[in-house]
Amino acid sequence: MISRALLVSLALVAASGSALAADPIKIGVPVGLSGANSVVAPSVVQSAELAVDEINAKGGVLGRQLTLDVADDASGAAGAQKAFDALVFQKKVNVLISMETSAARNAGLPIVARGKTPFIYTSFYEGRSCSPYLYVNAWVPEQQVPPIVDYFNKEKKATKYFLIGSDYAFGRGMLSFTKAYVEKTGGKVVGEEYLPMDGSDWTPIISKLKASGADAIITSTAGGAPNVTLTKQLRAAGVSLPYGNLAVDEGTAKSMGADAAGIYISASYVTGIDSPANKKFLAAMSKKFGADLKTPNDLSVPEYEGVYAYKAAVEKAGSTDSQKVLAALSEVSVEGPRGTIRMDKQRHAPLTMYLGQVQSDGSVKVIQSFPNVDPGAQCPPKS
Amino acid sequence: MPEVRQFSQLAPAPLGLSAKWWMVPLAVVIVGSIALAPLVLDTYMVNILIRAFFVAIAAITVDIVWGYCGTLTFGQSAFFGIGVYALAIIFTEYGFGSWQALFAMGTSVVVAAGVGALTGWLSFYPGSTPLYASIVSLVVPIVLVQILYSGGTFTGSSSGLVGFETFDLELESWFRLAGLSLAAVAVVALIIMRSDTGRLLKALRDNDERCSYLGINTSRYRIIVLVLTAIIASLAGFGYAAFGAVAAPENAGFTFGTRLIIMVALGGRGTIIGAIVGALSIEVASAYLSGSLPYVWELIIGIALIAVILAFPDGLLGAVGRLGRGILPSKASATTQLRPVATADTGPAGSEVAMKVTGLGKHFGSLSVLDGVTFEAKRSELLSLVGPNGAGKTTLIRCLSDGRERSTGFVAIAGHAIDRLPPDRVVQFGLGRKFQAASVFETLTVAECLRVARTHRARPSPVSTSTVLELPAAAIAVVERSGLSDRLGEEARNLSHGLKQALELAMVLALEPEVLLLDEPTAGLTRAERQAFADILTSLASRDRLCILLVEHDLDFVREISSRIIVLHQGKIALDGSVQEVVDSSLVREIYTGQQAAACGAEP
Amino acid sequence: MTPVLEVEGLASGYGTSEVISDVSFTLAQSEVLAIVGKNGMGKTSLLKAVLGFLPAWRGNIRFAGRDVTRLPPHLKRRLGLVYVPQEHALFQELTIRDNLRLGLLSDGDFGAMLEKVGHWFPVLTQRLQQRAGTLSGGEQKMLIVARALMAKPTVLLLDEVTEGLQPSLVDRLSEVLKRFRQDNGTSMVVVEQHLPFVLGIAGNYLVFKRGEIVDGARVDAEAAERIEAHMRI
Amino acid sequence: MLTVALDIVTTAALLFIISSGLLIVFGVMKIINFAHAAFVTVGAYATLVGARLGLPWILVLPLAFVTGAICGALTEAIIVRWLYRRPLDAILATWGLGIVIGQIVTLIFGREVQFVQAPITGTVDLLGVDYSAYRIVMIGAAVIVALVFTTLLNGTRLGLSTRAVIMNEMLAQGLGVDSSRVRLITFAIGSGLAALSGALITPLSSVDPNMGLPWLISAFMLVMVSGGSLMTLAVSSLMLGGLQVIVSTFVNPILGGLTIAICAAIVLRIRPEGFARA
Repeated sequence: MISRALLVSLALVAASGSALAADPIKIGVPVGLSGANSVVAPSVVQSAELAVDEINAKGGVLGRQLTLDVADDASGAAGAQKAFDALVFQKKVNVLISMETSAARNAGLPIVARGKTPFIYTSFYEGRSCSPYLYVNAWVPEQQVPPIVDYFNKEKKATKYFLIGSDYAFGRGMLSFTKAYVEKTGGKVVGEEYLPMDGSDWTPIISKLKASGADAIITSTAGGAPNVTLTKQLRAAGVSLPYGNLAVDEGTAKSMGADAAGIYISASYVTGIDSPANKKFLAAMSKKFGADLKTPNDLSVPEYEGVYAYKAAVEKAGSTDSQKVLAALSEVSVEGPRGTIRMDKQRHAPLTMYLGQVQSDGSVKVIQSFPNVDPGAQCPPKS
Repeated sequence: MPEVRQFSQLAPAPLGLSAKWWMVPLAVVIVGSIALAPLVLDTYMVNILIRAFFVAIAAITVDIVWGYCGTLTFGQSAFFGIGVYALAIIFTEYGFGSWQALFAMGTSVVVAAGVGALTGWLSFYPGSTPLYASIVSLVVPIVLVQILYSGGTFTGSSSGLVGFETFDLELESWFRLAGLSLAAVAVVALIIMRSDTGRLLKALRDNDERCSYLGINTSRYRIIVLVLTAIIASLAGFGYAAFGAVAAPENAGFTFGTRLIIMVALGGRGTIIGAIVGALSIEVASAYLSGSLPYVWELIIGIALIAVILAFPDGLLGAVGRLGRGILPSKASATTQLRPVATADTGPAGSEVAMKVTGLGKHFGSLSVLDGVTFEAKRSELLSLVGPNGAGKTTLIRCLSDGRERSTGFVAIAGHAIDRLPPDRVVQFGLGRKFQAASVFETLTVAECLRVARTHRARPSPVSTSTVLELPAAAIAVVERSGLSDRLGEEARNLSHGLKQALELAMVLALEPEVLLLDEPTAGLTRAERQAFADILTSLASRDRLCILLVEHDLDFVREISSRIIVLHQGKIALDGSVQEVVDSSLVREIYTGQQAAACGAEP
Repeated sequence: MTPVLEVEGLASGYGTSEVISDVSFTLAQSEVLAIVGKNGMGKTSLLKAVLGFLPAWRGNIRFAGRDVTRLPPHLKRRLGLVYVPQEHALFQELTIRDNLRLGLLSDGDFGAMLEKVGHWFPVLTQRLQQRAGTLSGGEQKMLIVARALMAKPTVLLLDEVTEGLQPSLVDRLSEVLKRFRQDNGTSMVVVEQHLPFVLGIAGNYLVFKRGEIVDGARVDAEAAERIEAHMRI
Repeated sequence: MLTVALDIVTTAALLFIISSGLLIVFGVMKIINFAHAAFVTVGAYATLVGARLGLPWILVLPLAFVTGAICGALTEAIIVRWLYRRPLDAILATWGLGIVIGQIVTLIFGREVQFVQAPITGTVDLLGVDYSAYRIVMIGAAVIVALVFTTLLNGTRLGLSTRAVIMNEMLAQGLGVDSSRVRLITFAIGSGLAALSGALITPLSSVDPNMGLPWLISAFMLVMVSGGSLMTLAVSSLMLGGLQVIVSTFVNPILGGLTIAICAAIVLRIRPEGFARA
């Protein structure tokens, strides 16, 4: 204990001397190395590493180098509390930039508040998360759902929708918005069914779907297993309706192979985006990681841009002081693979959305793009 | 003023005495370190420990239910979760404030108690198995978590609840609050578990059947324990959420339940300290390790669990303890005084007919083990039940002592029809049953075993260990006669077979029964022990006017002591008469030396 | 020639209680040894100790010169030491056929043995598919004995086979056993209370009392009385 | 309506296949193997490897079975053997083993979801309802599993010895049956069966380190309720599985997910021997 005490006091000394240009700016990345998110987490970490390397190579921020502290949040609240504690209070990071489950994000928020640390959240989510310390540069339902529904309405003449989801916040959040939007655009929801997150037998739901006479499906399951089991079982049951999947990322779709063919996805990023920034980014990624490269996706690219957003904010603020940085974050904008991102809408960002369809070879073909879709009001006045 | 006999222990109790003085400084040290620690530790460690303290409280409840009462429970996490969500939901719905806080705490207690009672009712009933109790405890958290998931914004579903305002305390204060409540729970738990009540719980774990044949309603005790631990666990959860300001489904889940078990298993089940050590070390270690190497950490946990279960079933602390005991002299409980109680005058009181059996039958499907057994037994009668193997002797004993056993017929003990009542009720009519294989409480001392036997006469104290043990004269006689009186502080498992038999008899006599059922009490006893037994039984019949029904193979023994013999053959009474009649009966000779008895069905 | 079975100072028991104290006896090729004594005297425990169901606390057991004291029961059986228990000696739920099959180590020469069983106890082979539990007490004993004999034992340990049998059956049983012994030179240990049977089949007897051998001799004219004396209530 | 019927039968079939291994182990040694889920996972990954090696489906299944059987044999010899007198501890130890296997699988194959192409795809038309062909096949698979093990149990020497050990271990030993060997084999077969079921569900489910877990509780409950015989297991799979489908279809799937657990607990409370001898 005594020795720890010493260490602590030393650490404090170091902290107080943080004016020294020498010592680095610490970026904390709490992410689901284990649990539900562990599939996508590696790609997130990779893009964070690339961003940090690029920035450091160009002399860092305000002459200070950036360092990454990655911690596992086990994709859940309990793990997140530990991870955030470790990063905020032990590692004393200057900022948190990460993609996480809603549970983990929520669990982190009070700790972030206690530690007065900026938190850039880079994962799409069900929306309505509002904290002065939280910035979001990924999409919310208002941005993702309309492209699919509009397309189904127009091109597929769909009027009867069947919604399937995992019974958790994201699943229910997305589908309740979808339902509202479908009805708003004159369609009808003929069924809305949920399975527990660890559920793997969708049989009764699929039978209901087939009985419902729906002419389009929109699903929002937990990423990974449930997504796969549902898709496989839909295919096994010979369901061939227009199928919009709000929760499948490009990488998963790719590895699902034939089963995923024909699925419609709506994302703010697909590897097929034809822009210099994206080409440069992809090249840099494959150069840096070679064979170990995890396909960049809608969850990893925002992480990359998040780091740059922080860089911009710190430079604008001229320091790493939390309050100043938080103020700056809504004013700076980033030129990234997804285009120009500025988190100026109640700490959320307008995004260009892409409607894609999974091809039989697993690649995603962009069918239509919707520039600067507005996130809408994410911070409703507290009643 | 009844006379008081004082028995000195094998090992005088230096530790027993010393226990007093080192308690005080220890308490000072603990409280002191809890108070000072947050000044020394870094913020991170403090955060980790605060959560660990609350988890440790939950672990203690698991330890009590599993380690002490013997029910492997996966369900305590559910009660923890109830506390977490009671706070989170109420603060989210009604905001933070003193009445909300009280309301939340009340809710968590009430709900936890309710769910606990329901779980208990499901898990524990006459004839329920430990495995079944585990199954139920498994279902509870699973159901709860599904409810939370589908609860929408009310429960926050998978994202849990967050952002509600809660107690705004300094980190240090949180640390002290959590630390002291853990210490408090631990101390209370230790006191209760070391008290006479705690011993009773151990007795339930060691030998549930023996308990119910001592007139103890084991299910009721188990349910009470479950409800109390549920409440404690829910309050731990309440504190956990109050500090973390987050409610998440994991806090209530089955996985957390197993994690609690692992903590207790590693630390040492049946030792409160073990639970704390296990909980704190796992929580802290995981905080440092799981972040950097999540999978390897899980791997370590798994391997550790297997290793501990195989190598040290009673956990690391238990292993250390065993080592310790090797070095130190065995701790002896405070000296116990035996004091005879003024037993109800057994004179004219009570009907002369102590046991009445009519047309008793026991059938398994088509095969009937007992058929039309009818007899009466009076007080002071020493009735022996003999017959070749498989004649149904032990089955008969079971049917007399457990109302649910017999298929047909009527049984009355001391004038009370036993209907379909379970043993613990039948015993209260004045029946005592001694099993064939000595059935005592292996991990309890002799004195403790006897005290448990007195439960229904003298309620055990939840805080203290009484040093005086009141027993009926008959029981004391057995204790002295057998030499148990010199080994009152000895754990029953260390006794010889003969002494165990004597102890069980003494325990049964402590019930002050009117009817005494004995199943082959002399099997495997030395000649001397058998002689002693014979004398004890005869004096019980003559002096204490007990009605004794004895199942015995050893016919010499039977002839020696019986006042009357019933010969059972192929489930029917072949003969019921005096020792002479039986000895002279050719029928019995035939039954015993083999030939099929032509008239075996004959009723006397 | 060396005896088939030698038991030397064997002691054993349950938990802390010793029920067999320093028992010694030997069994010669094709000898039949009766162990008599009243119930609850540890006769059955003795057999269990010999077979290894009870651990030997002291002493040792030699089978055909080989030390088998620590050999587990199933290996003793494979050496030819076959046990006919007194209680729960049948698989009530299994058919007569399966019960018999379990008498052999493999189904190889089951057919051939079945014929032999047919000779010994025709009643069994007529009802092969019937569940053993449905047989009468007497028939069950026959099945048990038949199963034991199918194993072509070197030493047969019989625990109270005659218990509760009609005289006629007892005679049949003793006939079969005698014949089998003549044909195969099997040695037998019969734990018994049934005098006529003992006298009829045994060459020597031991009287067992509270875990010890208290008497023993050749089965001759006086044997009957001396045994009776021990058996009397 | 016919669809619901089909759902019930196919669900029951799946449950039966997955529970049978657990049942066989429980039947013989009265031990609950909480590593069962892990063995299911092992089977699925064996399938994955087999598929990657380009083995035909007909060879993949035995591969999965053997892999599981080997794991089972090791488990029995190293862990379970010492715990027959401590059934509750056996649950804990096997749970620990489940964690270990899960992590090892993760370390080897990574955490991400893997994919195995289904051998049979598409639907078949049954009386006007087109229904997942593979699920129909599962019915057959269940029947085969049932038949194979009934014949193994009733037709073979090993089965005879096994039944003997179940009914009266001591007598069996006296007749030369090596009961510890029987136990080892049984545990191996039970685990192999778990792995086989893992292989069989891959076309319907994802392959990931925790894929077995969701099935564990249901399997556990079904085994408890059916008390030890394959026959009653089939019955309880049909009854509880059917109930699950009905609740999922007409009430809601979340409640459906809980049906088996809750019903089993209640059935056992009312009737401790479950559906056995019912």
